[in-house]
Amino acid sequence: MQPSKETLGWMYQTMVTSRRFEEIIEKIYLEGKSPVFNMANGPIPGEMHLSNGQEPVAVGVCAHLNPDDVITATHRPHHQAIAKGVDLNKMAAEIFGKASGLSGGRGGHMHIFDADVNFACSGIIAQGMGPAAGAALSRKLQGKPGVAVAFIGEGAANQGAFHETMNLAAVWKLPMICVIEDNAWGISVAKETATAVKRNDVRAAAYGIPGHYIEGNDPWKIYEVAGEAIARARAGEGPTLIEVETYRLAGHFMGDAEGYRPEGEKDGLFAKDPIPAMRKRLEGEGAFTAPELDALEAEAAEAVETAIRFARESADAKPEDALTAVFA
Amino acid sequence: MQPSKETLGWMYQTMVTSRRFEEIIEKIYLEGKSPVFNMANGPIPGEMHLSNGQEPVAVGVCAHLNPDDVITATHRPHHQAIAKGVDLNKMAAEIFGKASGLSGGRGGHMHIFDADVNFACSGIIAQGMGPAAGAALSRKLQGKPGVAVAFIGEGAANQGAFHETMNLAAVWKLPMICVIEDNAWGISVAKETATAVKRNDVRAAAYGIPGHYIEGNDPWKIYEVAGEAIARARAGEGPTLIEVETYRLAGHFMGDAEGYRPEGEKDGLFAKDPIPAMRKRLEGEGAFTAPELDALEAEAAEAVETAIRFARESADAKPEDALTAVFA
Amino acid sequence: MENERKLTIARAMAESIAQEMRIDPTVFVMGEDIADLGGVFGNTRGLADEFGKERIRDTPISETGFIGAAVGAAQDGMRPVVELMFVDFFGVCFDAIYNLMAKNTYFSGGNFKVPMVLMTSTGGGYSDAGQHSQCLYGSFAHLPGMKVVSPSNAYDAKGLMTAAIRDNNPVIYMFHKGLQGMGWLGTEAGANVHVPEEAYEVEIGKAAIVREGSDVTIVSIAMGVHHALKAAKALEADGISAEVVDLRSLVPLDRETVRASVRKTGRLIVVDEDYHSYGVSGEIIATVCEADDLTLKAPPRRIAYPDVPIPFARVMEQYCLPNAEKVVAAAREICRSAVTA
Amino acid sequence: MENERKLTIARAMAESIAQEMRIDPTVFVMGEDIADLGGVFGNTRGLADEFGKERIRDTPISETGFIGAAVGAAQDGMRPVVELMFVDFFGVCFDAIYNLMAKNTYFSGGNFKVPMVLMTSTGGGYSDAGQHSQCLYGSFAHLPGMKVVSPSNAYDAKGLMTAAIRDNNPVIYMFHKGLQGMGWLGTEAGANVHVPEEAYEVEIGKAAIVREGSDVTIVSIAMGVHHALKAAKALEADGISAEVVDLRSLVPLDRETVRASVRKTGRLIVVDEDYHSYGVSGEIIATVCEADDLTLKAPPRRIAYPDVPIPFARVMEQYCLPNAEKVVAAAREICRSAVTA
Ligand SMILES: Cc1ncc(C[n+]2csc(CCOP(=O)(O)OP(=O)(O)O)c2C)c(N)n1
Ligand SMILES: Cc1ncc(C[n+]2csc(CCOP(=O)(O)OP(=O)(O)O)c2C)c(N)n1
Ligand SMILES: [Mg+2]
Ligand SMILES: [Mg+2]
Repeated sequence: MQPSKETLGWMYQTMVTSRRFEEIIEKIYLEGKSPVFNMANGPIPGEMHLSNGQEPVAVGVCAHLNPDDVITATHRPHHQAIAKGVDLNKMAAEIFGKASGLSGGRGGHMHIFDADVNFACSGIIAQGMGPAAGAALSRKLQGKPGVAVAFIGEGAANQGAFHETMNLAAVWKLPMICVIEDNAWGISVAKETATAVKRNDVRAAAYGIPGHYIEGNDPWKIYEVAGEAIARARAGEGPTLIEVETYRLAGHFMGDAEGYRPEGEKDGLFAKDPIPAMRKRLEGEGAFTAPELDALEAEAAEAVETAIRFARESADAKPEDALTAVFA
Repeated sequence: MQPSKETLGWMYQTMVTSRRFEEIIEKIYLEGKSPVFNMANGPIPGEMHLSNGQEPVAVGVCAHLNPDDVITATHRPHHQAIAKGVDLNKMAAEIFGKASGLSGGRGGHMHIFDADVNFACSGIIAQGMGPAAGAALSRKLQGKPGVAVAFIGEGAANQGAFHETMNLAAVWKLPMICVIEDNAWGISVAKETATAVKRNDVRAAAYGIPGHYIEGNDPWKIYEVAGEAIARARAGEGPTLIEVETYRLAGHFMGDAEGYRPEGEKDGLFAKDPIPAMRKRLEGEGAFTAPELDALEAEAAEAVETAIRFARESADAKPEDALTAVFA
Repeated sequence: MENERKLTIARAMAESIAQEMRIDPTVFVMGEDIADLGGVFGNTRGLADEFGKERIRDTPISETGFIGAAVGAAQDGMRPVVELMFVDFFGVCFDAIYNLMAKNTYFSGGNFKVPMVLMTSTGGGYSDAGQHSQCLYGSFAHLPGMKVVSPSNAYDAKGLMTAAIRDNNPVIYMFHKGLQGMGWLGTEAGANVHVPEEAYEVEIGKAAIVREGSDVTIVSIAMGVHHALKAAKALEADGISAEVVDLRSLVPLDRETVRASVRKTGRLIVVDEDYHSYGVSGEIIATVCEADDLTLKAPPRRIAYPDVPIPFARVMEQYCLPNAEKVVAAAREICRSAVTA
Repeated sequence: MENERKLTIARAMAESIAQEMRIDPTVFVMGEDIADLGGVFGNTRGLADEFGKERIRDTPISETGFIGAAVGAAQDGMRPVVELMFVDFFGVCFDAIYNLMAKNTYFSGGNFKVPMVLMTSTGGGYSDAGQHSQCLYGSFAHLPGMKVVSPSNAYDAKGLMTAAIRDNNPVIYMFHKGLQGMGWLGTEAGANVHVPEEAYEVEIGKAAIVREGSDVTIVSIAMGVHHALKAAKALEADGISAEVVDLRSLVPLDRETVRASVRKTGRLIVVDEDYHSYGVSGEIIATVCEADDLTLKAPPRRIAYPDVPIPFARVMEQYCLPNAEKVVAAAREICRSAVTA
């Protein structure tokens, strides 16, 4: 399964949108936080987990999804949200804590929820697993189409929720896919000190389902493997476990000094930045011309700017609205 | 690895002790509970989970353990407790809720704790796993000998605690063994409707450790496989996962009508009762004479009677002692 | 009564679920041993026969997995009714309950609804020891985003279940084992009352005055209501008139009904089978004492489970549990002034 | 002061752990990101350098696994100090905490001891939203078998940690992020106080009067103590003399110190960053009101976190949080009689 030119263009552009979005968020996040870095200050307070470098996973998987399909994401959700088609303006506004945000400012960056495209998050490790299985079960019970994808990190694969949900999805043959973004780190803890196996795809054997490991953060391969898994799920053949080697180009969250990284690791990662790599291949294979790619990038940048402007200009959440929307 | 005659005799006798113990408990449990069965009544109130049929697992494993080694057991702990050498008198008294019981009546049948032989329980499914790993870690950190064995049911292997702990034990190379008693049922739910794989030994692959499945509830095979795993753990080579096919000859708990069992299943199981089967083989192979085995059985029966007498004759727990022993 | 149709709470719960399942295809049930076995506590008995095992779905022993799944299904348009067999097991799955189920509506600014019922058994008294006998009312009621109800009788059991299934929010439905009407758990006869055949709702968040009185207000929930009613009867002989308030819901809490009663009687006793400290009893006392327009004639009293794990031995457990005698003693003590007056 | 050695709470905690580890080889530390990173909140900084990564042990993200393991290690003669990074995560591992750690001593009739410390961060105020900002004091304090402490300053932080490690029972050690003295979380200057170099214990279960006063008692814990102290200062100008009680321990709860203070002042305000209902504030109010020998001059008041999940947006969160102004307003209202008198 190879992506069409249109799909490749969408994949590249979406990766760029995510990257530009986070680059701007990164800058604005630091506003008001100097000379002393205090998370509580500035237009974007709180924790900020960037997904720079992990964009290929989001686009390779979401290229196969439509708004009816379901995603559950984590504390690091921007790339997945953008690839799933979450409203960029409202998402930006949410991250700024504005009344016009997806949740009116109640959720913030770790709780991106967009019912229109069936996108939900949890900041608790691996806790998107159960809800993804449940959405898949709901489709099965209702005889409605749609698959559910749970994105988690490689660290999350050591949580009980991962195990319970994979077994549930397998024994009930649910249209669900678990995609593990293996960025080699869970905050400061390296995969090999936390996980008893080198690659989590071997854990598929514990559930009698297919498992795949994808090396090299490669958008084409991710597209292919995810496509097969999603087609399998849509055909009623049950869940698949996919782990993807990817790179966390930023710290765990902003403010992370990354003292735990072996020297030089970061430089090596920057050299493998998937966005220039994809551009190079697209141009090299002659699929796209440089001006075509420039145009896609320019559109992406504009969409991001519009979103940020929307967020900046929106009214603050009303303090007393904190007391509303607890119950539907 | 083949058991010596002495070991075989101990194994057989211990199985008989456990069976006789539960047969008497079963009878006494029903005292005061007729004509209307009400759990709260009689000399032994509360839930009662019998292990009849599962004795081979306990003796095959515990034959390799000494009092310093650690066991964590479940809601169905009698056979394991007896095989581990828990004080039979105090255990009986505990089940009767007497002041002379292991815990002075605070724990009852689901909470058998004997520090002298490092035996502990939890009535919460799979929650003995973590403590077993911790005891193993303690030995490793202190440079002290000893292994820890967590016994769980096949239903428990779908709990998060199972997964988290197996990974932990593997990544830290702990001297721990997880023994799964596969009696095919978790209360009324059959293994195949709850577990995505036929045999849990394949789940060892998820932790990069050895996994074994033992068919036929066979004391000799259990002895052999457990012996290797325990030797491996003692040698510092890390954990092993063992699943044993076994049979629950009783209901899940007393009072269970077992309407969920396919017709005839119970009869087939009774025909495979491991105690007559072992006796037959011991005699058949000429390892023991009938009088030798009779003597072992008589000793077992006597120990059980002594224990039950001790329990019956002991003083009740004092009501107000309920308020003590919360803190050490 | 001629047309009386006395049901147990277990049957009343099952009847409500069945009626809702007949009219609403999005309602389904998940949990351990709920299909062939009909639920360890009988509250799903018969449902698998009528609705089949797709909609009455036995689960693996994976509470985090299937309660999390219920959240996802509820967000996707279903109305799951899920069973956590004993409330004591909440520790293996509480994140799915309190961080997902209870908060996703808020996190999404109301864009995701989580209409689900989590039913779970509570209570001791039959020597099931410290991991199978707790009430934990306070543990659930303390955390925002979920409604919490617990019936004391079959009429409320059916009406609260119907209201809970129809509610667009997550509802924790706690049923006390001692009230289920399962013979093997003992039976509190007062729980088995007339239950209309047709579907009806009991409003969540509304307490009931189940007995009127003028000298002392006894506030409780579930099993405690029966202790209170028995105590009230015994107190009559002493000339003490006790009013009994059955909270029925802990969240939302009907503070006004409690305060109105105490305004009338001037005295308060709370009966709570949950642990003494930092729970229901403290909250009810505070609710009354912080009211500006309320003066107590005597200090409030609470009969709660002491702050110790629940022991196995019958004599120990019974020593710790609330009962009518303890309520009577407390009432006599704080009503002394009333009686001498 | 000449010999003042002001430490942050983070450093005071690490110092206590290091001192105990030097004298007791059974003490070790487990948790996520506690070794190379020194703990997300700095309270294990430097320990891996001194003690190595066997005794300062990074774990997988497997809270049920490693907290359960701590229980097993504690029962086997070790004294684990374990970190649950945010208290909000308790839902993924609470069974190991409340059904094993807290109960195994009781279940075993005292034959197993479980000497372990579970340290966990609490509190919001820096826009970390609803899964990373809670206090949950009531959730832990409600359940029997574990001691629960939370320091408001570095002196208590060190002394409580030392006492907790030496205790033969499980202790939940809750540290408020806003008091840690980590710049990136903001810094409450009042928390950084003189800390003696040598090891010492602060008794678990003993509250402290951190400011004497005669008109109103303000009871709180951790961050709330600083709100209370600021309020007390502001109230001076109004001629209102506030006494501030720092509970320090929730379990055991020093009810007598609270009651003695309110006996003197006749008025009570509880400041609690945990949720309003069924928690600490209700328990403290009940503790005071149920005392036979105590008459209040005004109804008690509580400044607690409302019963809603914690929102992300700064203006929303700050609106909900307790602060000195809210305490001042409550004190003015209930002390009106005192001031006019
Ligand atoms: C249950 C739970 N434990 C711990 C945390 C704290 N935490 C947040 S992110 C993180 C690391 C996650 O690692 P991984 O799953 O690999 O995702 P990544 O951050 O690399 O994207 C941890 C430990 C949490 N949020 N939830
Ligand atoms: C976390 C948890 N969920 C559910 C239960 C209720 N329960 C007790 S025993 C049991 C079945 C256990 O099956 P298995 O692990 O196979 O052990 P067996 O009873 O067959 O020995 C269940 C579901 C429990 N004790 N703990
Ligand atoms: Mg990672
Ligand atoms: Mg079983």
